[in-house]
Amino acid sequence: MGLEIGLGHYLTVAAILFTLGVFGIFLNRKNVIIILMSVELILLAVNLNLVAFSAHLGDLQGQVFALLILTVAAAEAAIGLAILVIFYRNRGSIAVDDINMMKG
Amino acid sequence: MNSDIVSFASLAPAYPELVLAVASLVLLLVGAIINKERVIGITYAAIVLLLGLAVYVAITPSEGILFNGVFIADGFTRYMKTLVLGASAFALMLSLPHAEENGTHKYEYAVLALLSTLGMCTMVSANDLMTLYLGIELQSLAVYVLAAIKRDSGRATEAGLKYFVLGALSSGMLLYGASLIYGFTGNTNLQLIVAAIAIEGRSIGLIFGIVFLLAGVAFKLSAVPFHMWTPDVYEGAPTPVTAFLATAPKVAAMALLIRLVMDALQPVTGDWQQIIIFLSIASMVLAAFAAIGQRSIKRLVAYSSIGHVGFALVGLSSGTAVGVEGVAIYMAIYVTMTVGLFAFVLSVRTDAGPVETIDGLAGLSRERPFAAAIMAILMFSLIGLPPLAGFFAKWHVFLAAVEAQLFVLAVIGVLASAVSAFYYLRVVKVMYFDDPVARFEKVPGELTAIMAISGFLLVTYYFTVGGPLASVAHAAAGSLL
Amino acid sequence: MTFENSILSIITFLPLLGAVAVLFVPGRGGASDNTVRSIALLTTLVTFALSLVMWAAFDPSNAGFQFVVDSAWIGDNIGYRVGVDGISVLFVVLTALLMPFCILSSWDSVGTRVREYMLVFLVLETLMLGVFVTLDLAMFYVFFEGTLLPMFLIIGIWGGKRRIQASYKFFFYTFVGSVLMLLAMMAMYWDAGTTDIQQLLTHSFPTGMQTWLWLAFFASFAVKMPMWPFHRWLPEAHVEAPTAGSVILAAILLKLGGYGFLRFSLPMFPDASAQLANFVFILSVAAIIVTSLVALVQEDMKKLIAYSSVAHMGFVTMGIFAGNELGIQGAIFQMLSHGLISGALFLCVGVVYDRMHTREISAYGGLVDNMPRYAFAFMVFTMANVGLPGTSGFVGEFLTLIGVFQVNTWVAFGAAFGVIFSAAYALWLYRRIIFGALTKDALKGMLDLSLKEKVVLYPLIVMVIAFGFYPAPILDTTAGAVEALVAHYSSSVGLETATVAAAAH
Amino acid sequence: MIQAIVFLPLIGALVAGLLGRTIGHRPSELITTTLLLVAAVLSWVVFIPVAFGDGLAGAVVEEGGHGAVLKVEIMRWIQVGDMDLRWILRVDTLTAIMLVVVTTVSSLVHIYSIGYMEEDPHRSRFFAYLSLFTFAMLMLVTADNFLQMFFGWEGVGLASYLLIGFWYTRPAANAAAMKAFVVNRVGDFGFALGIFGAFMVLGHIDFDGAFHAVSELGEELPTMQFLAWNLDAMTVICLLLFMGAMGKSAQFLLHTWLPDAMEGPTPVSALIHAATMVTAGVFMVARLSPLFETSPFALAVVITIGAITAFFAATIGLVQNDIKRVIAYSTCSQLGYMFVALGVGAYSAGMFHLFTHAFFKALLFLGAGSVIHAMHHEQDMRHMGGLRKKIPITYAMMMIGTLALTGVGIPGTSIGFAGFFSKDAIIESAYAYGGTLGSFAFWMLVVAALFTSFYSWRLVHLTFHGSPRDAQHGHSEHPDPQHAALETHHEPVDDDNADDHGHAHHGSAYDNAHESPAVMLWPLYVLAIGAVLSGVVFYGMFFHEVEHIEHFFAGSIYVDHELIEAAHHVPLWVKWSATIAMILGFVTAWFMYIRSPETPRGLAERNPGLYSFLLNKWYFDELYNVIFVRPALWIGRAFWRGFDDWLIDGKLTEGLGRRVQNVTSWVVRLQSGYLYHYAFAMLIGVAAILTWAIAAGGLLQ
Amino acid sequence: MTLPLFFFYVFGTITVASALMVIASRNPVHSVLFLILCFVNSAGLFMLAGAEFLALILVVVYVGAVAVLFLFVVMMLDVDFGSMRQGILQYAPIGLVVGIILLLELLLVAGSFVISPEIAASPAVPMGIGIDNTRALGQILYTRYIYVFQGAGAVLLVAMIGAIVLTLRHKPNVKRQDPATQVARRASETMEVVKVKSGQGL
Repeated sequence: MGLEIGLGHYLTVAAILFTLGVFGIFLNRKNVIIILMSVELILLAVNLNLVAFSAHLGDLQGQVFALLILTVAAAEAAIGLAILVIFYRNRGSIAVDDINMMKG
Repeated sequence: MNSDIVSFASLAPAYPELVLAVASLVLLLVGAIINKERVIGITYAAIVLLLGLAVYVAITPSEGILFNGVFIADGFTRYMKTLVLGASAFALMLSLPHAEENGTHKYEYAVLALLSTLGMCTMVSANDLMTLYLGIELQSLAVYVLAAIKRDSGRATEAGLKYFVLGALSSGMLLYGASLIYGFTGNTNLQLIVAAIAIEGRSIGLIFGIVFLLAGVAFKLSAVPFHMWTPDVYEGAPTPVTAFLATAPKVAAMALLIRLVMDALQPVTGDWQQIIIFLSIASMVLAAFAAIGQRSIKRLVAYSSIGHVGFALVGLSSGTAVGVEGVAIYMAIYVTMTVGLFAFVLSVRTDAGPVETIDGLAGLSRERPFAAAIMAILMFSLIGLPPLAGFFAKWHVFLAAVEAQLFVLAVIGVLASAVSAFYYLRVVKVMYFDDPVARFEKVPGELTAIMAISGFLLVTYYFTVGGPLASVAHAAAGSLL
Repeated sequence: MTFENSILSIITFLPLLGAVAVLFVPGRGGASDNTVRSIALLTTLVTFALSLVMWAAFDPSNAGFQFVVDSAWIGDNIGYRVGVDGISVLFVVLTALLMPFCILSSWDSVGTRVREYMLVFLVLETLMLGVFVTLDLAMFYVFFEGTLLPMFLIIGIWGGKRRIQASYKFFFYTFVGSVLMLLAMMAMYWDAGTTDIQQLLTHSFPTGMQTWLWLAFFASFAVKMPMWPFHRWLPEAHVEAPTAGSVILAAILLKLGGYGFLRFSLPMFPDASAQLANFVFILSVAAIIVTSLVALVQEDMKKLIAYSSVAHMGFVTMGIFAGNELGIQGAIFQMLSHGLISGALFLCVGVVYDRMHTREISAYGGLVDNMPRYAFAFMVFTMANVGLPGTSGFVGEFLTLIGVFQVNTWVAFGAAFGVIFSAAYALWLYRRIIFGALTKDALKGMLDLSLKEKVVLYPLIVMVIAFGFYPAPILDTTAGAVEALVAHYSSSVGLETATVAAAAH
Repeated sequence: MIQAIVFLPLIGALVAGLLGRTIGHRPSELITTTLLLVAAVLSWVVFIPVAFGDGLAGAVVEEGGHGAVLKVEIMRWIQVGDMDLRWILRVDTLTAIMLVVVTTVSSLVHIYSIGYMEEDPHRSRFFAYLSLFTFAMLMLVTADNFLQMFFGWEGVGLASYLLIGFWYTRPAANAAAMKAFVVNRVGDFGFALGIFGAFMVLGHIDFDGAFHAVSELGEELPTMQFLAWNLDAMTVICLLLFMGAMGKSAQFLLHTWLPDAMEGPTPVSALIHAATMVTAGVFMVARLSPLFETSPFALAVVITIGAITAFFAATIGLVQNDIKRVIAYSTCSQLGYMFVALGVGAYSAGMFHLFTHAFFKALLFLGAGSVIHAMHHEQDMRHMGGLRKKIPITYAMMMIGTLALTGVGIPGTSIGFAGFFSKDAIIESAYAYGGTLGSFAFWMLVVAALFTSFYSWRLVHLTFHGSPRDAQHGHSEHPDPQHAALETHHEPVDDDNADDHGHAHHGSAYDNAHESPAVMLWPLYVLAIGAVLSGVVFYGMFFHEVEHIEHFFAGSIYVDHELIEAAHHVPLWVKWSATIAMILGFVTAWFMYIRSPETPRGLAERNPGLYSFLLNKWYFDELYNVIFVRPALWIGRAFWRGFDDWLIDGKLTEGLGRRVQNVTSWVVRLQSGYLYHYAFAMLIGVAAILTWAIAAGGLLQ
Repeated sequence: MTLPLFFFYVFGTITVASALMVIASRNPVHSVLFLILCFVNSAGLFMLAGAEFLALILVVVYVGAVAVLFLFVVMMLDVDFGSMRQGILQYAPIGLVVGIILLLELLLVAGSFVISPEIAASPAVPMGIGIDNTRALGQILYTRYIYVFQGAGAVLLVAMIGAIVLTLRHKPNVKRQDPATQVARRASETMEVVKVKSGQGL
């Protein structure tokens, strides 16, 4: 392990975050909101990746991309929460196990 | 950094997008202002606009790379955009009858559809990982909303939620892949990526990036194993919305995928080819089997569309221009069939409301012979039986696969299509061989018209559109490579 | 638009035009139904007349394709190409000939959904004609496979009790077979760069590839023929189909397989055909012997005839793969003649079915008392089915047997058992239905042939006998093309003309 | 003229068959009969110059041909590649003989039938069939190629089928008709293969071409691969062809159909199953004598089969009770004689017997028909007896027939009935052939002659002599062992008697017995003349001197000079052997049925096994039922239920369907509806692809 | 260990740990709070990488808006979290296995980074030397990436419309503006002159 902050460091943190985000989605039975937060974690991981690459390459594209992602993620969160709200209004629950009207 | 936009005219290749953006804003405003009773006019305006744009795109040869390389317009995008715009227009038409019941009577519906279409056009024209992502998100977010637009329906909201959650996960994967590709090639522009890969060669990061990226796109295409949302969302969402998301977004995603793999990932064809083959086989086989167990028409359609994506991917698997041509033709025919299919689904109603199960169609051929006949044609076409258009679609993609010597893929494909015949035939069987159990309502005129157009095109494909379409698709594929 | 380049297209698509006309007949119910029937009949009759004109204009001395139209259409791989040669021309005539009979035979017996019925039949006619006239590989598949669709509906909608199983079985057997052929066709296009059959006929495929292509085509044609043991769909489809459906199925659709073998397998994959001929022989002989025995124990008239069709198709495949002129000419003749005979037999079954609504053999007996004319007609067709000399059934059987004898005596020996068994099951059927004392009350009121039935059956009697005594019109028409085919096949396989296989002294 | 002979019967058949109901029965009868009479006259016009003049009018000796032949081409038939088949009427001496036999007997039978079938409601159909048969038979004998012969061959089979099953309401008649057709088809199976072989080896399918090819074969005979063996080609071909002859001529192993064919009306039996059709096999072998002569082995088989048939059929004839069956077995036996003659190379002798046999056997059958007619369709001889007084003319005719059949005559002189000349010629030829086979054939034929004499006289005695034994005359109380045996074995004859003219309705059949009308008797007279004179008149042409024979046949058959010479110089005991056997038979029959009528019963009781063995026709029907019919049905059922239904349908097709359903339900369960499952599926998908990319993509190097 | 590295480890460890708590904690409110913690620390990581603008945006937009939105919704839905079923982790083992495989594979990538000097030498959009991060971004965002920028606007528009169309409810007894009716108002409908006789009410 070198004394400088390497790209690998960032990528590792991002990979762990990404994996945790994915875990959060499919290991969660309780609450859809947690899933939405997991998505945010995934996006954060991606942003970390992009920023790290951007810094490493000395290229701004990655940061622009990350900026875009931040914007979109905000929009996504808004819509996700909106859907969640109307789902709750209809069903009175946001337990993941209850989102099971359609299957087969 | 200077902009390459020197005059308004130099924006010509992006006119459709600009018009869509402006129009959606205008319609939003108009919708907010005008009387409640007249908001349906917004939808009509949107349809006219989309059709007009489709025609405009089809006949105007303005091509080029704009906005410092993030946007591309060429023959391929023209073909795909025409398809996307047309499909959106027809899908919107399907929202007109029984709008109140489906929750599609709000003017926001049309505006969101327009914005979604804008996203699709962006996807088609994407020449940069950023525009690619932007397009996908714009399209998806609008459709998430549309899926849940019947907000007091438990099923619609569940569909919206499922679609949203899984869609978000898939965008996450796509982005992760995009970030890896960016990192390992140093670029987000597709052309520059090609150049970089040509220098760099394959690397694990790049391949992983491709895998994640393709997984994200595969989700939009609903290719197995990223298809799980499809049946539930198709079933839960209001039918016109299902029609919308089963047609135009698929075309856009396919266009995006083609652009991505044929253009940006050209140097690592061997790698993505295997992924596509996997997706293709998995989709064809799983859909064929799963659909047999379905009782609901819409779920059946969902699996059917999964299967058809698999078939379309057979063409792409070849990684050749012939394959792209095949996919282009396939998508056109697929859209025609799907629009017809949803027109049918919307048109079959009894006193108790829309018929949702296959068994509910029993004896339809006696009371609504026209609708039943169109449906039978659609089913046979979806099987891929000649002389209907569905056959020619399969012909083109399998031809490409055989030419690429992907014999195993081709054999699995045709066998899957044989299995899939099983469930399509069941619909015909129920309509024609079984005795009626209920009285069916009269079919609204616009649906009859759409069914008639769809049926006519499918039946007379070989004589009417087949030749021209093939040459257009040929040109489109040619312009890509 | 000259006669030369338009006649085939007109013949092929005229029924489609009729179908469109049928579609737009106004009104519902009795009067419009009659209009529909008349339109259908008229269309098929005109088509038949045109096909005769075409036959008359056909030059048998020319071994190549005639009335050829060749234009590119979809992309560069599917074209509109039509033409007939000696092998296909008569199938066109046969198809056109049988359609009016089918329409007539269902005039009264089909009372529900008449419009759809006639529509489907007319579409089917176009598709069948298309198979025989097309000279484009892809279009061949289009027509070949397209026939599935109307037939599926015919069995499923107008069929008997177990029609759904039957239609499904029919569909899946044939569909699975043909999709493999589709892939083979694509591979052929890939190798040869064209879907033009005329060019493909001169293209020589690599030997290793030939075997695969051959097998894929075989999968389709063997099911279609059907060859044993791929025949299982046929008895059920026949049993459940309405009379006209059975007629078309037996008379034309089964022939598509044989035609396919002649058009593709033999000339395009000669090496594979030569290698796999023994395989075909084994299946053919098995078909002839086994299905004949199975026919012997049937209790359902149509099933018996269906099994007999399988056995007769065994002669066809055997003759084709004998690869000599006798065998192939015989096979073609056998197909044409079987088209007449089996069609006629199903029409005969239809006659009594319309009166009694049962196909159980045991429900009949002693019909000759009340129905002497019917008994006579049935006798002629039974004897033709048995292959009695002097009927068209004999010529084909004889030629295929003598052709195959020169290639493989085992096969001829085995197949000749068919001569015995066919007599057994056919006469056993005839005896149980027509002969015996008329004791069943239900049968006592049965009327002899009506005028329509006479119009349908009598011409067939005349043809069956006439071609038995004077098969020259058919054999002369096919001679040139078959000669060329055999020459091509022999030179490809490297055989000397296989007339004398007698070993050296 | 030839065309007229052949096609007039066809015209008659078409008129009577298609228009019969329109024009009525009587006109149908008259038209067909008249047309046949014309044909018969024309046949004699053709024949007389051949027999007594200077040969066939208009015949030419073609280059490379085989003697004087008259050919008339009708039209083309099948022309494919090297095969050129045409419809050609070919007339040479052999044909001329057959023409005469066929048309004469046929026309007489037509006439006879006018009387015999008087009460039948389907008379015009009957006459149509008869004429159709005649046409087919004429096509057979005038065939110029194998296939045309095969056409006639099958044509007569068809007509025979139709005529046997003429009384279609009787199950036994239908069964017999079918049996006749199918068994004949077994023979045709061989015939057809023989034709194929001949065409392949000789390269020609017309007779002249084939004969020419045979004559050019030389010493080295070709071999051919037949089934697993490489065999002498000519032997294979001849044996296969002979199989056809065996079927048609009801030879041993393929004979079972002939006795059953007696279910048909009696005139049919006379025409088809005595005079003409059954002799087609003999004709065929004679016609193909150049082929058969190349294969000694095939000829040996012909002799063996012929001799066995002659003996075997005669043994069965000894105990039969149905008057027609006795004659049928007699026919079978006589055909055996003919084949022996052909086999030993005395083709002319075989044809001679065919010629004479046609007359006297037709006579016997028609006579028997007259008896049956008189007895109101009673056929069981045990119910007859003493009819001599009731029907004296019939009795006389039957006597003539019997004398001719048994071969009464004085050896060494030209005195004798027709059968005497022809039968003796055969027996002598067999002896002259020599060797083990010759001796075997000779002794079999002599014993058969004894049996022939016995059963013929038994027939006469039971029918005409003694006292009446019908129902009113002791039917009920006679505990006849023969009858007992009969009941246990279900003779079909018995069932049929119940069918139509059961004697119970008529009171005593004997009392009501009456002589037949003139229209039935006149044919008998004509045939009787033939039965008496045909031997003595034609002996010279058929057998007497080799040069004479050669001249007469003009190359249409192979003539073995040495054999015929040798046959004329056999020892005296040989010449007398047949006569002695005949006398022995007569005496035994007289003793057993006139002198001491209890003896047969005693014999039967002492040898029950032998008796049932003979009465049941050596159990051939039962045997065939067990080894052919039942296995065929069993296999059919096994393949239907077992292969088609169970394996293909149940296990494969529908089994596959069930597999698909299983897979489907499994796949559908995957779609659980839970978000986390869906997400997990996506994750697994990505992980799997990644892993695969690492593993297969070689990314870790 | 240099100071930046030290901070990297601090921020990185807290980021990962709080991310774990986001998905592991039982109370969604806690989850949201951990998410905020996670974001803040990530901002630190961004800062370490030189992406100052993004780091600030992350804090402002995410912590300030998105996370608070989450918190808001969690509170608003008023779910009785106590009665909520515990996640039955029956698939946890296999999920864990698959997840760990995925993680290992991703880490594989992290360790394998190489880039050829040609590409490294010529970045497509080089970071301006001497200008700060925010300015550099600003220079390209409205020129080079105008399309993307406008597109992002469209996305936000969609989010706005979507959120409104889905959640906005017209409660009957709440006064709200309706532009259409307001514009369509006429004087004649709005005012009525009534003569009130004295002593009587309306």
